[in-house]
Amino acid sequence: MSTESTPALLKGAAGADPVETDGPAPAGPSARGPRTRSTTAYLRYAAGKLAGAAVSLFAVLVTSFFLFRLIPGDPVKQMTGGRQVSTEQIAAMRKEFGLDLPLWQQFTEYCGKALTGDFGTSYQFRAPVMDKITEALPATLLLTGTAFVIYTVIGIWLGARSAWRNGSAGDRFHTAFALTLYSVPSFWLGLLLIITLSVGIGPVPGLFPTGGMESGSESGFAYVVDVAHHLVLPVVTLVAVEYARTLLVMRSSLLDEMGSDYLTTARAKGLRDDLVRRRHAVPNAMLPTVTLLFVNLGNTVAGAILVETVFSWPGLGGLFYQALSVPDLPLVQALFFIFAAAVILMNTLADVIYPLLDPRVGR
Amino acid sequence: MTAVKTESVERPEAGPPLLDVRNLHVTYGSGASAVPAVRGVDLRVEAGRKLGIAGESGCGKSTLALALLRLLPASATLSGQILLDGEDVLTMKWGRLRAVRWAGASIVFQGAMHSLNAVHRIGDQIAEPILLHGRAGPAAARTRAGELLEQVGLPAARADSYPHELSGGQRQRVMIAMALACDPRLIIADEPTTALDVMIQAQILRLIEKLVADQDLGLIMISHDLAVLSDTCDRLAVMYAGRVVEEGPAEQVYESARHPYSSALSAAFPRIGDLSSRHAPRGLPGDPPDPSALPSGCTFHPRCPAALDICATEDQELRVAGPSRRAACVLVEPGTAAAPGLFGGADEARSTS
Amino acid sequence: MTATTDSAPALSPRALTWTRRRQAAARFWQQYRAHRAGLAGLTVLALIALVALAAPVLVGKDSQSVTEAPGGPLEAPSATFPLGTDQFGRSLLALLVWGTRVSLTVGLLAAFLSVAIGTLVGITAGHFKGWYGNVVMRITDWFLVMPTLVLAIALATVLSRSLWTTVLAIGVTTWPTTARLVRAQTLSVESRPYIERSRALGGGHRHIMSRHVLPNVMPLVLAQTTLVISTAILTEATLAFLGLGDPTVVSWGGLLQDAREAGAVSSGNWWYLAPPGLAIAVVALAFTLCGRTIESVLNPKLGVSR
Amino acid sequence: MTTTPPAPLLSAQSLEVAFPGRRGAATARAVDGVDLDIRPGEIVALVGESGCGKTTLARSLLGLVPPTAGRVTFGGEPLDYAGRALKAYRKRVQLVLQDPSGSLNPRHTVYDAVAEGLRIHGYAGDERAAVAEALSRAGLRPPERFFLRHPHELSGGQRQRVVIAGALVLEPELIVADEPVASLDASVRGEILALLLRLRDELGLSALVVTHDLGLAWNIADRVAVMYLGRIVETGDVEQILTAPRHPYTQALLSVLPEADGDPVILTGEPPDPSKVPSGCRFHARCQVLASGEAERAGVADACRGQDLPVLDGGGAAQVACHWAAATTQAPAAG
Repeated sequence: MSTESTPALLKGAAGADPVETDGPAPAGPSARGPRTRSTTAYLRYAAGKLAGAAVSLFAVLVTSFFLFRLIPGDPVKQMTGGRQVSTEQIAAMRKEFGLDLPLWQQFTEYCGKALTGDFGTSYQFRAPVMDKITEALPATLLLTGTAFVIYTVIGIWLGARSAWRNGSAGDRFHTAFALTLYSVPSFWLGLLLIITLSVGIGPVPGLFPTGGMESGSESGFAYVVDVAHHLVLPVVTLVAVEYARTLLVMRSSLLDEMGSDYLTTARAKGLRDDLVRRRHAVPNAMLPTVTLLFVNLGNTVAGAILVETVFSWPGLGGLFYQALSVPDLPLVQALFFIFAAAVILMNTLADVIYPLLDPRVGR
Repeated sequence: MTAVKTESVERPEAGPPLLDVRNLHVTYGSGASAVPAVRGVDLRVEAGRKLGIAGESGCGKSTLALALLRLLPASATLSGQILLDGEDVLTMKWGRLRAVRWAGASIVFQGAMHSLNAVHRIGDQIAEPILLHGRAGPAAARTRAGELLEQVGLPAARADSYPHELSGGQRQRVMIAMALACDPRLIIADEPTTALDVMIQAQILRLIEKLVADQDLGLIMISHDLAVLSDTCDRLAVMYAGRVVEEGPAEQVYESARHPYSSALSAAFPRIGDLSSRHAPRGLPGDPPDPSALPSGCTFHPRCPAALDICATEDQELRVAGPSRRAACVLVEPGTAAAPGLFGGADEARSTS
Repeated sequence: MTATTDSAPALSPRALTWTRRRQAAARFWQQYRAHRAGLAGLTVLALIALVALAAPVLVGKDSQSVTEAPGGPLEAPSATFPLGTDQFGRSLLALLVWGTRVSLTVGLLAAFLSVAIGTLVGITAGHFKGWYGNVVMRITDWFLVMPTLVLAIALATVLSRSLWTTVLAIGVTTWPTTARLVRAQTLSVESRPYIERSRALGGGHRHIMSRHVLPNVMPLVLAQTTLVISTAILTEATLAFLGLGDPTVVSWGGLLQDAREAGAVSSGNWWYLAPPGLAIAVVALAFTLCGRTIESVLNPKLGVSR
Repeated sequence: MTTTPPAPLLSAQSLEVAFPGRRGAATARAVDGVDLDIRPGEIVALVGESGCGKTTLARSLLGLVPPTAGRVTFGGEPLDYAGRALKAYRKRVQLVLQDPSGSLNPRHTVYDAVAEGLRIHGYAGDERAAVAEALSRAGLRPPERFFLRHPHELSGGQRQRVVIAGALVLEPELIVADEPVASLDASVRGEILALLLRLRDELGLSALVVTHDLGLAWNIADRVAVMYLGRIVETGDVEQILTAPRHPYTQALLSVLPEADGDPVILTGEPPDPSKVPSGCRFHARCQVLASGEAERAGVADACRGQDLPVLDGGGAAQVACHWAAATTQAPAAG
């Protein structure tokens, strides 16, 4: 979805190419101060980015509060699930969840508590929202983290190979294959995998569990193996639908570099072809890709909602799906905030780290 | 296509010349869409001599530069001979070719901004070929990189800079330092001063001249600027549509060209103070030909102010046009006086349109 | 260099414009045809569009009805029902054909909405670089960090269940990508000398945006549209799968949800599950292929990026 | 050519353009006090190295960059930066840029490119005839053959002719050409320059040609102004300035030309930085006359280092902004 992830930084660098013959001179070597000055410039830049992230986080907090108030229906009625309850009981519940207060007061309270990490009490589970989230977080991190590492490695490796052999049969195959998987709905792929590999078709027995994260009876090393066993299908699903993006970006940024003069210089120096690629082309092409990686990581957390739902994975995504159907406002709000915060955090991290990787920018 | 043999012209030294290019052809693509970029070029450079190659866009001069070390893309086919120290570059094995690159001959590319890798420090980029060709260990290579930087007039401390932290002139100096890294005997400078200011250009040219003289290197300098080449080089070859159309001592080619094209090109660079060029810019009608659609006969004939009927049909080969001079024009008879006054005064032939 | 454009000497400016457009279109098609993947995508799309248009004729209006279902529940594929039946006994093939309409409609409308907003925002933000551009890009960035799917789910939850909600939810959440792309392209166009020439000729904001920027971002926008369509189709299926689609219409995502609820997974009824997902993938892939081809034809330098 | 100077057509008076520095860097004074007149039918060459402010000066004369101080007058009227007046001004003054491939929209045909000005200014007459006329004036004949071509189907020289035709179609009084031939092949340059000269002769068009190339100034200009670090340091008739330069900077520029006689004076150091204009004479840090001690002998070395020079007036007379030149020659130099 957000394949266009190159930060403004990059564009600035490209735009600042001193093509103009005249006008305000590009900061020449004489203008470049000692390292201390460039360090302060970088710190100022990073501080700016962090401040921007803080503003974004606050905006998300506001959105998370108001957006879900628009859901039609009374949450308390939903909670009681149609049972007969007295008006007193309803009033008591309203008071319990702070729904008796005017909206703006609910809002300030929400914001104040959110700052301390308190997102209220879940309607559904009658437990602190944060407890539910910390319970589910490890599962999500395990799933997305594993998938992220695998699709990043595959994507970059295949992307670089494809670009270097641009137009070859291998390139065409990998691009076509990646595009096809990219077009497949992740939940459908998950369901198919469950049918073929967990349920089993005809004589083929199920190889993997249909869902969940553990069988519940193991401990020690066996537990690790059990979790890994449960992990295989969800990870395969996530990797299959996600690696295409990394591959395509890596491929196109390496293609951009391939006509570059500095590669001719490297060849003229007598470098072997694979050294030209490894030492010169790939490091340059990696720069835009690195940014994408961070953005991917942020997005995968939210993107795992479907996979977690399909595989009954006890993570944040599954929790979100459950909470939505109630709707369990405090939980939905908090999860929405966390999903968005993950993206913001990763984007900011990419912005802050980028200048450290690319000597042309920021320092 | 048989080109005139180079043997007869001059040969003061006994050994083979540093570089001897014989009947070099370069064609991009193949079949119906083949584009001839270089069409039979003979060149030779002796150690310590400087050869200038002049020409305009599309004349094949940059292709020629890259062809000398077989750096052209795979779509290019080469034929002929490129004898570097007597060894043919075109028939070398890959390993041998890589060993010859930079150590036998190195290149100073045009537009140094893009020819340097933006994410590596310049010291590392200079040291890279030294390490690669096994000339020194890592520490010694770094020291050598610093020395080379000082040799081209930059402080050794600059080795820690990145290319974007340098000005255009400084980057070109880095390119030169890099070209010297493996003590090659031949340096190919492809438009080394294009896009630089006149003052910086003068600095860089001075530097190149000094280094070439000090180390007795051979130099091939490629440029569109005939005036600069005539000032810097010993001999000059003027290229047009993939061929050398005139060749000879630099000063003579610039001052009294025998080929109408060189003559026009030289007139396009006005001498300040020369009243005949005051308020009278000189040029040629038309444009340099597209290599994929070359005119018949002499490729220059559509733009030639002195063209005869025969020029449209008959290809002209290089012929002797004076002592150690050659030109490819039907009007050139061996021994005739120089320049048939084609561009003497204001004339009306130039205003086309 | 030698073009065959020597025109008859007496054409009016308007006629000249049309001649030029015809030539451009012909040239475009000429180059498009050379890309096999793009051609395949286009063929698939044409077929599917035909199916969607002819759905009433092909399978009949009543095939969606639960009460007048022709078969028994969850039948396996047979001659009568080539893809079997659902839990109500309706022909899955017929439902699949009907679903085409929803997927295409939602995909096209949502993509159109998204790209229209994105292009407008992108061009103006790139052209007016002052406070307007800054504010607009801040808003865009803020939308961009919202996890698209989560926001779309939230919107679909908040609003009443209908096709229009789905269109709106997708359109509103996917435009920032287009806006960023278009803005970047606008900035690059605006830095070209011909913009300065146009300004020096006296061209105002409107002139520059409509005569120079827009024609130069159109190829990108066109390619982006087809890519957004495929995203939109996927997102529509996702929302329907999560039960957030319009419950009154049959869509591919909805079929998958039905299949899951009917226990198709645990009973291994792959014929219920496979076809709708395959249909989604094929359509999404076809649009992606067309988009990439358009991109590489109209902007060869951009190459097949993405 | 400058016997009784007629009123200038375009005139800059004490013009200054400054760009605020990025990220706390010092302000760049790109144009730092310039007087410059261009009279009807005159071709003036503005010469200098990159970063000297010549392009910024040209842009601000066209109203593309607003001046920080000073003013621009056209036909005696101060330039009005309000929308409509500026638009009317831009009909009378045209810009020709260095890179003809970049200054044509790749998606517009030649016809569209040339007609653009007419459309912007709501031309009421026969658009087609006007476009054809401009194209043939610019040397593209027969014009109909070029109407439907796109820029990529033309050669560099032809593109520049299209740009010039696009300027001519509005029948301007002045053309500002920024490095008009710098990106063209040497053999093609002459034809384009000859075209500019012919337009002056036939239409009485004035031109300001911004260039780094002194040979170009010799080829076509009547008057030359040499710019260094935001100021004009020497100006006057081309023959006089280029054959007998008095400013050390002009002397150095001429001496490094390949065909120049005598030893080249190669200035050391990097091109000047407009965000750090030195005090005194702005050239003193690189001045070969000061460095060789000649200025000391003439007794002006202290002035060179500490005393700013007045702005040269924009008229036609030969002037030089140099303490040493003023002290060593009898000619009535400015200051």
